[in-house]
Amino acid sequence: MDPYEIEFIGENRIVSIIPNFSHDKIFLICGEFGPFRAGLPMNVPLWLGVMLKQKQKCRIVPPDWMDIEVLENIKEEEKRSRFFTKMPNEHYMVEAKLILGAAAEDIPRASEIKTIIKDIWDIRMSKLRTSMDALMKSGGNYGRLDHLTMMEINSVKPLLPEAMDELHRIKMMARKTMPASLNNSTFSQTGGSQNI
Amino acid sequence: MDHDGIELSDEEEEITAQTVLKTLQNAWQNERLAPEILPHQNDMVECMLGQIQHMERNINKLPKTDLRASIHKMELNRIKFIICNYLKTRLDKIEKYCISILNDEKQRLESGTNYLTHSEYKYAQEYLLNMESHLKTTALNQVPGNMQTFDLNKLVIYPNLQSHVFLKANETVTGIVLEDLTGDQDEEIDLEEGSQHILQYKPIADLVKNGKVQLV
Amino acid sequence: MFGEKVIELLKEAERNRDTIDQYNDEKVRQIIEEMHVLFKMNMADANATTENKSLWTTVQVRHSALERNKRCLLAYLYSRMNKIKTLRWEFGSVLPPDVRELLSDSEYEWFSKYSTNLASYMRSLGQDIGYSGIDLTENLRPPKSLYIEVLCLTDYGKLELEDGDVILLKKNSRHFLPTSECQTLIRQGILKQIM
Amino acid sequence: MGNQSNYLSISDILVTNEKVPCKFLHDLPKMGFLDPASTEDDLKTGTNVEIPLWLAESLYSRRPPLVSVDLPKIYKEAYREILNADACTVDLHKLGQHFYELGCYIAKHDIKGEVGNTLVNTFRQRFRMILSASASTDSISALQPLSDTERERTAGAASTEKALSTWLKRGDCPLSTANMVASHRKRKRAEMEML
Repeated sequence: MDPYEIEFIGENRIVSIIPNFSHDKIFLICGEFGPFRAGLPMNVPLWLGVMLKQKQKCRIVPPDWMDIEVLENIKEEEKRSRFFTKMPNEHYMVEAKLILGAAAEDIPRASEIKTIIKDIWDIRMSKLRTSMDALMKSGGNYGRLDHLTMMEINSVKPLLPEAMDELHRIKMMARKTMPASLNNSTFSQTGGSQNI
Repeated sequence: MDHDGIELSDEEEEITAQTVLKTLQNAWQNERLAPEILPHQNDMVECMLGQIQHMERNINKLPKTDLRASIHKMELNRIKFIICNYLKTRLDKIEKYCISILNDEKQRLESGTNYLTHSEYKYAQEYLLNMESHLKTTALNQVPGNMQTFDLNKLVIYPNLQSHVFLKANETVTGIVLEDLTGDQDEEIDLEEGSQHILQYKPIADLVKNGKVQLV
Repeated sequence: MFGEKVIELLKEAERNRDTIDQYNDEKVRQIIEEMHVLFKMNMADANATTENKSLWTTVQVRHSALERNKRCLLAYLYSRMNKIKTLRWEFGSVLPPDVRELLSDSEYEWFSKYSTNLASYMRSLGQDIGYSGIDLTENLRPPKSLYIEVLCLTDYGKLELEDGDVILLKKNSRHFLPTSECQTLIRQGILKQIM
Repeated sequence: MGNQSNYLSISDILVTNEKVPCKFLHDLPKMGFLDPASTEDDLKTGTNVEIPLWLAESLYSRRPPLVSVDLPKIYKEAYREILNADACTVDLHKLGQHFYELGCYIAKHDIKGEVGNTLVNTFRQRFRMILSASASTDSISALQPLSDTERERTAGAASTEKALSTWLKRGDCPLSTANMVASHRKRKRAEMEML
């Protein structure tokens, strides 16, 4: 999948907005949202929040975790831990990118927040590279990856799964002396005149 | 524009459009990430198409500049993307693994556990016929007599079920056996609810099909 | 050495993965010719095996070479078939003349059959619930906005929109259009999205 | 079996086209041309000659085998020792473009059964070369010592990396011309300019 497809999946997450208009409930296929009351917070899917923001119909309420102090803690924890720590949100990078992209003015200290999130992302990405190498060295047939978000998992495709596939293939061949699977295998077994 | 509770022909209980959409989205994601073709979800697709149709009629009644109209249109575009991409992904697999899918499907049809929809099955058969006729006219009919056979057993391409996939467990499943190729000790692992893993597709193929795990 | 021409053909196909080259009629003909020569030699030698037993192995070696040539030839055609499929998805059911030219006659026939099969599959989608089909060559990217600004790259002509409006697409003209109605033209390189 | 070794796979055909050293165990009438050093019609027992793997396999699989297959030098003990000590120092592009794929086929001709382990060790050790090459700024020199599939894998990783960084930097992704359409346009333009 490409990053925009992962983003698409992440866009279904619910965020809180404050509309500047009033309207009845709206019945979408993915659920009902509203009623919209000007000035009162309400929940909508991220894609809708961004769309309304672009039309200047709302402010986006910063998610709880989009806060310098919370993020500093996450960053420290991520640095300290050998493993991947649990992120506040399964699509944190998608949410950060979309909200900070469309509604930076709604988020206090947006540019600092952006930097910290990018730092966390970078720490995790470099951890990911180290763990890939470790995984291939240790056994290369299985790995547990708790707390990695979908975007992060996607960043090791196709490299990691393909390398594991290839290693498996080599092991298979190395284990048993494989039968000739070249273009003439049926012929070589029968070898009778009917083939000529 | 209320449309809660759609009835699916063969289901006894009513399920909401919201649930159908969620199911379809998971099916799309699995189809994209699984090496083999998965059982079709035609009920879900048709149900969503019905919803889209219904919604489009309603949108047309709204003034063009109405905010609601844009919101609904955007949602419909999102759903159309899932449906198109899902069906296209299946077509790609049907073309690539045509011979092996048709072989498997013939057996599944006998037991009534078909993976392809009727249209997909027809498409696959026609695709293979076209392929045969093209290879015959261009090459096989012109080579020496004993080289002319269109040999399905050689031309067949199988999906690589040994390929590695990422998954998240929707519920706890114990005792997944991982083959150990270098030693003789097969390893057994448990998939706890919410945990994520990378491993071979084959031992978890059934779990994908019955929804106990989600590919990611 | 056996089967060398056919390898050149395959290397050629591998080199340009994003384009399709002219069908190499001449080389295909030579390869088939080579196969007939090998076959004739085998017929002659197979008849002589009663006097000279060791000729039998020679016959078998040539047979392997024949199989090898067949495999390579089919692989060449098959890799082109895959590219021709892509042409259908990207250019649509009508190919520009300069692309059409690159296919052999029977490849073009395969293209048409593929296109027909695909069209009838797409038409069947949703038929049970009153749809007239779904075009799977659309909606290929996750949707982002309902309207986009586009620049027209060629003199295309008139385009009728779903709401009945007709617009004229000429080179370098700019338009603000519903995404759903111009995505195919963008993929075909007639329009370009301006960000 | 995976996709790599299917009948129609061009990459498998190219791998099986690699030459391997063989010794002929029987006379082969009229096959003298297989030995470039010989002017005789027939190929004599005991001749050592390099032939493509597909042919070698077919001759080897006869009962009794018509050839014995020797290991290409990269799989022999001297190189195995180097590879097992530090596989990352070896230039596989120069010494074995299809190192792993050919190795999988050739492993059974290694009486000691050590080629298999060397392949596994080499693959594991060199994985980090792919990792660093895909992130390297000096990609040309990082790519140089890699085998064909290692290069392909690096290219795959680099394109994921690129897609991700584009996504991180940019807002929405503009819809774009389909790949083959764009490549054909480009080629056509280049051809026009040459006229």
